[in-house]
Amino acid sequence: MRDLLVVEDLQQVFKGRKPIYAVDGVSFRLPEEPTILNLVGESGSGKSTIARIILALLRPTAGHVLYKGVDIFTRDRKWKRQFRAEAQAVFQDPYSVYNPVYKVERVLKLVIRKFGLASSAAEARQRMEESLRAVDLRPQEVMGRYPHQLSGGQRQRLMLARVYLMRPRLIIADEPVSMIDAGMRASFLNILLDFRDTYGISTLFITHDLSNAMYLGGEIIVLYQGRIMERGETQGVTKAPLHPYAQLLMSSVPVPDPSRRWEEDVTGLALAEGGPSTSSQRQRCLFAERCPQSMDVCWQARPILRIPDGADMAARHVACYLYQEEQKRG
Amino acid sequence: MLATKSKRLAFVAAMAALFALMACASPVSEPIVIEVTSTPEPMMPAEVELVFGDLPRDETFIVASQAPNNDVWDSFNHYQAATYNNASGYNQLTQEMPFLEWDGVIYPWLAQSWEYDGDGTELTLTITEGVNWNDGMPLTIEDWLFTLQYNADNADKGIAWASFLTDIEWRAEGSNQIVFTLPESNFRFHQNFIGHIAGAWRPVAKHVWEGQDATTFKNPDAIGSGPYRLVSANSDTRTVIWERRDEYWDPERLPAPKYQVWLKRPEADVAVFEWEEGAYDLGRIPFQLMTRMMSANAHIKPLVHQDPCPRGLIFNVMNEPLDDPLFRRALGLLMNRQAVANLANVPSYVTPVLWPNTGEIDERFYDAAAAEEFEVTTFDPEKAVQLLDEAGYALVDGVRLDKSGNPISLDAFYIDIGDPAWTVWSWLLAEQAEKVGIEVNPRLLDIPTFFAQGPNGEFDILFRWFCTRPSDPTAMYDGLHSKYAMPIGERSSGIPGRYRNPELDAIIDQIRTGDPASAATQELFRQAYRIWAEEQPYLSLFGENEGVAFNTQYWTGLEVGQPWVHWGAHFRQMMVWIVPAQ
Amino acid sequence: MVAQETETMEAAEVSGRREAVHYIVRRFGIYLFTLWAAFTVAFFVFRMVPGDPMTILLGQLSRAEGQLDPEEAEVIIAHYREVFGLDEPLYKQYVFYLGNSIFRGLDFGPSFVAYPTPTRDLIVQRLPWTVGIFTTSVLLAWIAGTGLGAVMGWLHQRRLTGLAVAVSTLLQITPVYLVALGLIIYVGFALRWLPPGGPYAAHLQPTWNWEFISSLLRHAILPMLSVMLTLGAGFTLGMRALMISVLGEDYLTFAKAKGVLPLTILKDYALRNALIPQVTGLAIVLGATLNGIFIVEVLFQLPGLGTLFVQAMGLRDFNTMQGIVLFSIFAVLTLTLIVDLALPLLDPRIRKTV
Amino acid sequence: MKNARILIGVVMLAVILAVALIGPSVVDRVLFPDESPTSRGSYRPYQLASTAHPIGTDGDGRDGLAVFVSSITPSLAIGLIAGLISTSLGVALGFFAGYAEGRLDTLLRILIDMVLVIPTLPLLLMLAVYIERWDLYKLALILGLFGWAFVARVIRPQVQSLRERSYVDLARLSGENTPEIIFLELLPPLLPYIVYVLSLAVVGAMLAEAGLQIIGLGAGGLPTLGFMIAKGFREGVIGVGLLGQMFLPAGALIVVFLSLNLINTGLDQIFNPRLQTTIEGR
Repeated sequence: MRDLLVVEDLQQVFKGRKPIYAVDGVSFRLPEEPTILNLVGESGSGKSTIARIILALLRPTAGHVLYKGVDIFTRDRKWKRQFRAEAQAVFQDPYSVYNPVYKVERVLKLVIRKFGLASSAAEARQRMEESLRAVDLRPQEVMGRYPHQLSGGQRQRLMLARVYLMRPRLIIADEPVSMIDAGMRASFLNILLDFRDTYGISTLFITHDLSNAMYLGGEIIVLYQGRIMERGETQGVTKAPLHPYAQLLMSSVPVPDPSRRWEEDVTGLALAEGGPSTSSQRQRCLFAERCPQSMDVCWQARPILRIPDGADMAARHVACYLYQEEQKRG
Repeated sequence: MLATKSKRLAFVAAMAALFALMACASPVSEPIVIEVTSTPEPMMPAEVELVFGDLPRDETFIVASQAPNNDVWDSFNHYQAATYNNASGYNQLTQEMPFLEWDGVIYPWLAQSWEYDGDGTELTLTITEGVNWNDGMPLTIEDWLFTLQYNADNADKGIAWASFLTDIEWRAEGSNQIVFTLPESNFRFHQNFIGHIAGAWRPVAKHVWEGQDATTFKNPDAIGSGPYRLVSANSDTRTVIWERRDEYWDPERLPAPKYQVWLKRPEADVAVFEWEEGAYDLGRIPFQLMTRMMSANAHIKPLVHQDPCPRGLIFNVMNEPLDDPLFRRALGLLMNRQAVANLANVPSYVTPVLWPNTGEIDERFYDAAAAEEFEVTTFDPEKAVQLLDEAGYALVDGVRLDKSGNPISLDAFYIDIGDPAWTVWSWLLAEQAEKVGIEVNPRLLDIPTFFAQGPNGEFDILFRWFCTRPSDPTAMYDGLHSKYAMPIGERSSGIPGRYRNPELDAIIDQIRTGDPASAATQELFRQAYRIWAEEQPYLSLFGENEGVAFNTQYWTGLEVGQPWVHWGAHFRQMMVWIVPAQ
Repeated sequence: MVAQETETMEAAEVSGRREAVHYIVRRFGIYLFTLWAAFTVAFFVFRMVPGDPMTILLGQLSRAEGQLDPEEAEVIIAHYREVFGLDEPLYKQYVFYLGNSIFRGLDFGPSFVAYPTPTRDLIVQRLPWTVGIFTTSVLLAWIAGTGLGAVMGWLHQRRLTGLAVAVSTLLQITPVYLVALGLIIYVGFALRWLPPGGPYAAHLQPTWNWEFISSLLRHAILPMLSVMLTLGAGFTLGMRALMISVLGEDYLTFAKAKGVLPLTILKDYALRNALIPQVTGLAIVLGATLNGIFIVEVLFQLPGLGTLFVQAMGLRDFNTMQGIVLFSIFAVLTLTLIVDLALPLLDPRIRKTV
Repeated sequence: MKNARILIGVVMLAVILAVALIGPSVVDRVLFPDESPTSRGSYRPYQLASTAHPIGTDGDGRDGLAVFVSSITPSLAIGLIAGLISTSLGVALGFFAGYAEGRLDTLLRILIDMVLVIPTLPLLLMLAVYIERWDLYKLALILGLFGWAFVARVIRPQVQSLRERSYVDLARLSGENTPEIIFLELLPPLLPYIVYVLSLAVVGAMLAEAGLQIIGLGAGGLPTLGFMIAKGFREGVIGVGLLGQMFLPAGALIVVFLSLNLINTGLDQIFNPRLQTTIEGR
């Protein structure tokens, strides 16, 4: 079966006085059928960088991103145009996503024009109104307004309207609900679920807020300092996290309620700038210094992401020596 | 928070310290102040240090001079071309050779006379005896011989009065004569070092200059022969104070002022008020301001004299159509000289020659018939049109074309020294030229650019002053010699119009060594004048009057009509006439 | 947005000292590079000007001395071309000049405006005048402007403040040379309260007595006033605007609501936050101020670098011109460097952004 | 309040423009119907003010008032052309630097800082000499070439902060290419600011031109207000008593600067109150 999106050994190093490993060897795939994949991690874990790479806004230092089997950084313009039409984004800040000099519906008009979504002005208008209604916005309340005249929730839903209009195959939603009111969140997330079920749109949902991921379900990937710590069914991972880091994360989430906000940095230990800055220093478990169960081996080699030993959790992967019997014994 | 606060304090303190440091380092600069300390043996008792403010006004003569940019206030070295000594008084208050002025009269000074032998190969110079330096030491023939040798030794160092000694031998005869032996007959040898309008060759004191580098020695005490000695020089205020020395060797010509103060006043506007208060006794100031000063202070009167250097235009004959004498004459006819002369600060006059004269043209060198025939001073646009038409410069659609069919366009360069006549000529010419279909672009250049582009021939028309020796217009023709017609872009040391004329070359070669007093040489001059008038490689425009202001409140004695120009080195001669007002 | 800021703060915390060293080294490297580049640009640019000192010299000689013998003229020119190194190819002149400047204690060669005084001596002699006026007037203007601006910002609703703002605006937009001309004409000529030009009375010698000092001060008032008026007006308006914007910030409203005394607010909150941009502003105006001071020097006939530069320009005295340009670049660059390095001390937030 | 500023500024500017545009022909036709008052040598130089010559005649024998009114247009033209040149250059470079990343940006920033720090006066003086055959456009070009660094320096951070906004990413996702992003997304929000910078550049150029003239090394003979002031100062018109020939041009310059400043601050307050502090700090 062909995968929709394949991310292979992605690496992104920002060069500087001190190199920053934003993304360090991340691989995952999204299947052909509509799914939701949650990307969770604290700030600095590289999740936004992954989003930008997948959207072809940023070229990775190493690794590949294949969309329907084709490298997204191809030179084929026609293909790229098609890719733009099929992979879309919803960004975190619903204000800065609008150019302040234009009226808000420009974001809709632009894609209609660029991707030829309507053959006449009337059709364009009709499609715009339709998409607005699809995300519970009343066209007359939104059209002709400037961004600062709308509420945060309205602006973010307008983004969804844009996505609706385009009917992409894939949405990369980068912290889409972190800056809108708690009350609006659930309805926003519902729209995403609805997109999946009704239109077959897959979502790569990026958040630092586990409660959102729990609400959405699907699969989850836990990132730490640019590396995947644990991966599996959201249900299973959140209920019984294996990796000490995942456990730390889960312990700080009281109840899976999207209307409550997960306090940021409960761990109080978020590390910025991707931790150690040379590749030799990074040949170990990066969580080791914070890990209550760390062993000598954690400091010596990098644990690989694999199915935990002695567990019958087939879909679960974890990068931790605790679940690698031979290491534990040795 | 505490840490940040202390850092902030540290920063503020550091900035404050920095500024304080800079402020402390800079209250007053250390100006170049020369206090003459070496007291020579036979001098008067040690003086109290004098400053300008303590000088009795009625015993002090104050000169407000103007100086070019290289005004040097701590170096009194007249060898150095780069050192301009006119503003400090050094050139005026120390002395030179016998003096031959434009009226032909010889004024003996440090030397008495010169004499050529019959064939012009030997010159005997008689020097004045009993002269002393302004530090009291005697000036003897030893100093003269030292000076000659010193000049010759430094000939390659670009010092003044050096190159004329090439291939020349000299010896002393007794205690007051020097005999020069010349390699070939030359009746003009003396003019190289005696006959300048200003800046003639002068001796230097052996006891001061011996062993000194002629290019860098500053002669800090301003030792020379003259009736004054240096008291102080201040580079900040550009003020030099001199004191009269009563043991001067020529008591008959001892000037009256006990002190002289020379200072530079760059901005005329500022000076006006000081003039009105009687701060200065003599100085150059624009005539328009002088009028105002005179109405405010009745003691101030203008001394007007002719500037010895008439003004004229040079045509670059390398550029078409300026290579055509007819075209050049047509331009001359378009030039309203009288209008320009009228605009000058002090009413000036139109002159048909380009050498110094005393108002009356020196007929010995001048061909009146040629001037008449070729209309060298006439303003006649109609005649100009006629000449242009005849010469084949067609007028098409109001534009006159040169012989290759291109519209004629000429750049006319000038500099602005604050005298309207120097700038307005080009505009008046442009106006007239436009009427006959020729484009003339007046272009104001700054002085350095002017001096660079002129000699390099990068111009069409150039405004310039013309200076030559008194009673001898050789230089006016010499500069037209073909040997100075360098390609454009190379510096020409003659008149930079690139003029070539074998006929004139032959005449010039004869004039150069001939005695200007002889009838044969004068005939050659008249021939040269005729060629010039017909060809007009340069145009004579006007001779200018110059005004200096003289404050008669404390000193009088200077009059209009005295033979000297009232500024620069001529002041040396005028000084003796100055008498106290009461 | 929130996340980003947290990142930044954390980063600054972690990499602290090493970052600072890196920053200083890097900033110093840029400083040296800029200095060199400016030096090179200045060198070649000045050599491209038409006219060279020698022809000017000849022009002067032929005016002052009447006709100059052409052969003698050639010798004179050849000599000075050698003295000033003008007969060498340009690149050799450059290498020589660069070498001399660095390794022989800023030996810029002989000057032509005051031959044979070396350019370095000449600059050193003129420097105190420029530096004196520059530092004093900039500093006074900055202090007065900042203070006045703070008060005007604090009391920005008063009617009198409106008038003061109008006057400051007028002064700020008036070019320094017009202010200088106005002062020369009105105070110097019409009222005759103060001398309209010159460093001190011409009859004085620099000695530390009262007569000299008072004369010096009297002569310094107008030039410094013209710089201070324009510059100070700029600082005043800048500080006022900063104050108003700082006063509008939420935390100040909060502080007021908490009942903190107005003066404490002024001192502890508003002033402190407005001062940093004001210091940056100081760094930015340095270069422009130097230009202004050069003009003021010329107008007031002060024997500083500006006057010297105009003199040197009039003679195409390359050595002196370059020396002055280099010095002023050096001064402005160094002051900017100092301000840049010092700013992070004032405000750690800047450390990351610079 | 804001509108009052703009109003006063516009009125002042309009008066100056009217004098500049209509003045010469009025002076020519009304005061001197039979003569050409700006032709050199027309009258006796340095005549004091009279009914025939309201502010006297200048040193070249021209009518002072006629010279004054005909000097305004060249001054304004120089300011405007130079301002446009430096603003467009500066905006282009500021955009380039702001949009470029990594080394190129660092290099451009160093370049901008360097140019900004070199005292322009000496270089301007030098160029004033270097240029052959001065005309208004050349002078404007030179002044324009010197003003870009300031513009680039203030534009660059603005561009940088704008391009960090998500809407630039969104525009790219919506299929816009780089030119479209620059011209449709980044430029429009900055336009009011660019206009503001432009007027600063205009004033800067006029100021520099007059300054050059006043220390005596300006463009030879170009009839600008600065030249009139400089010539008057050199020739001592105050001493002669021709005050009008000094105060009129100086006053005109100040009025132009003041009116532009008023319009500027007025516009600025309307469009972008936050930006004001960054500019005024200069």
